[in-house]
Amino acid sequence: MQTELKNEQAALPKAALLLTVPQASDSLDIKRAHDGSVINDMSLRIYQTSVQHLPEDLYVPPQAFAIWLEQFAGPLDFLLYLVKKNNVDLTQMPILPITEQYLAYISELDTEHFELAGDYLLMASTLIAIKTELLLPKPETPSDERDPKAELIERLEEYAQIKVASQRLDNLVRLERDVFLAMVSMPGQDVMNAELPSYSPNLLIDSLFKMQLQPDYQMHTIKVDAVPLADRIASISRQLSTDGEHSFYELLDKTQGKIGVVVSFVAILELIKRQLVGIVNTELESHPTTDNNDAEDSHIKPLTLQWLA
Amino acid sequence: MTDTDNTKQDYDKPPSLSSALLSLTDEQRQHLEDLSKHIEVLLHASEAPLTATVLRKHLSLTAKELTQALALLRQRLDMGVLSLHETASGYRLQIANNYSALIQRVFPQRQERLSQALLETLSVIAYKQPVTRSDIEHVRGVTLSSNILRQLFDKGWIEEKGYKETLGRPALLHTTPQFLDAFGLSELSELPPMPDISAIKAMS
Amino acid sequence: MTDTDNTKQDYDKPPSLSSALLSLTDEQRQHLEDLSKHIEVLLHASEAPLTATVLRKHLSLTAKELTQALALLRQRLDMGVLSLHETASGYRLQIANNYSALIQRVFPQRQERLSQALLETLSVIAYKQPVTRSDIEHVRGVTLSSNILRQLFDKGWIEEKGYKETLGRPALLHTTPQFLDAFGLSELSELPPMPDISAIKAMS
Repeated sequence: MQTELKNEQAALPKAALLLTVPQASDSLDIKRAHDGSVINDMSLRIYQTSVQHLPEDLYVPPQAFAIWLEQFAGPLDFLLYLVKKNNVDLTQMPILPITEQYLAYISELDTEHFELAGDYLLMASTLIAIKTELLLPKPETPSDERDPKAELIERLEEYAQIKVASQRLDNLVRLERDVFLAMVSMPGQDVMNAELPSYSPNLLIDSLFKMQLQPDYQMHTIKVDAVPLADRIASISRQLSTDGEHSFYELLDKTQGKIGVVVSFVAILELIKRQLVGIVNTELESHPTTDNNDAEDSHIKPLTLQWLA
Repeated sequence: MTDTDNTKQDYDKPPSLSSALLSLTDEQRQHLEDLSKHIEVLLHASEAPLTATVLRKHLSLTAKELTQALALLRQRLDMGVLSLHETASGYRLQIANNYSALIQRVFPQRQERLSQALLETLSVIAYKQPVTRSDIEHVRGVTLSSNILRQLFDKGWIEEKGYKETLGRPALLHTTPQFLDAFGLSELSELPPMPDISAIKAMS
Repeated sequence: MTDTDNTKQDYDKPPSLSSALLSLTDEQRQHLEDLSKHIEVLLHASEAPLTATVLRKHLSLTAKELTQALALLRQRLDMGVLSLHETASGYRLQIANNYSALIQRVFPQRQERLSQALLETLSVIAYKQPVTRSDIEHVRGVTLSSNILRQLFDKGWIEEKGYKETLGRPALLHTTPQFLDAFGLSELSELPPMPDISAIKAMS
């Protein structure tokens, strides 16, 4: 139950933040509305500000707000709800009253938190645009532009379709909800462990770095990944954040050959791009290795990298 | 390949089982028994379902041996609590359906629930694939939280494959065979039908 | 309690098995058969090993019924590839030792490779212990798969000890001395220092 609620919140930040019921995070106090349980004595809050009165033509009983809190997945979902509540055909949607209701609702939001309600406000501006257009006299020559109302209805229809499809998907027999994999253990540790390698505790720290630095799945995936970039980024981050700074040369891991060096280099570039790592200017310092080298090398200045976070 | 023939018979005993095994000598039967045990071991030890091809390769089996050994395995599993299930990506062992209620009662934490936002996102990908992130945002009217995508990637239900040839070349998202496995589908065409628009209009 | 007496007999049939089951009526035997299947289901479904006490509680068994049902379960498992194994923390089902060569041949990577999801989970437990399941989910932002916890329990790297006094009294997870051994540490304070995650998160 608790886990489930957490997931819902994580998954629906917009909807969950928009309206908060007191102690929304405390699952003890919230009865699941779709269990049919009644929630009594609930004062309504929108972003910490308690709402004294609800928009007149949108009286929603307090129980419904708990449903709203948990069930609405965005402005389209909310609009669908309004259409349904007004008991009209989607295609015959009376855009003016619906827009009024939507805007009245949105206007209850505390201005301080408007930036959080971006998706809802975007929809509000679309509705206002449509409303304006409907109120203006029609141009005599038909324009090629698409009718914004028709477009909105199309989007609502498409969303409604997906919503129903997602419910159908959820009704399928699902692994780890309706049926379960059998789990068994491997043969005795002593038998299998014979060749168990020993692990470095740095694996743990690297995994945490990787968890935090993980790109948003927008990065291009590289097919052949003998030296995973994410691992290298994590490992270099660990070394630099622990020691403060390192020479560039030391950070290029040479144990995996050319590819290892290249991946290390790309990893460093990525970290510099994310402003986690900076370059320390060390132009005049003498580097121990340059002493034994010939003059040609001595003009290459040793490069030191610094952890900025 | 015979392994696709009995897709629909996961929980039934294959009809020709006994006749297929009747004419065997004791020695042949013992050999098959061993093979069926090896299959069971590999299915238990594997992190993912195993296809007929992989099983045959690792255990050096002929197609006929595999069929017979799987039949024997099903016969043996019938006496216990597991069932052999064939999914889009191969065979796996699962706890027989009639014990689900017991598991749900004793280990409620094993029951994974999915939020509406996640299900909607997954549905857009499943029904409209390939899609970009902004396609999903357009359909749902909500900015896509990276948490939802992360969960879907984490479960191995979606993957990035190819790019849309448009500004920024956004990655295209597809569902994976694991998605089919998890929802008990053998191919995408088995997805529940999308409701048609007229039904939607009537509904509202 | 009899369950601690035969700790060392995991692979032998308990000597008194047949005599204990001999005097039963068919109906009693059927009942025991069902109980033994329920035990098998729970062992297959549980992330952590199950103690005799927990099994008796969930299935409302008397001590005698448990002993008899476990004996029946052992008898049935003998025909397959699994064995009932009793450890200090309870019973679990594992693949019989004689199949270890087969597993190592087919899945040579099975033992060494630690998945990123497993490492992350382990790190959260190691650094933030004691933690509950939902603490881990909160930190990682994704639902925790039972399979990962099961692997960590199997390796003996984590254990359940105590409960959090909150809704549902979830079990608290800790790392074990075996965890320290596997990572070459002599005590928890030797873990590498935690990175300043918040700084990284804020910047990336």
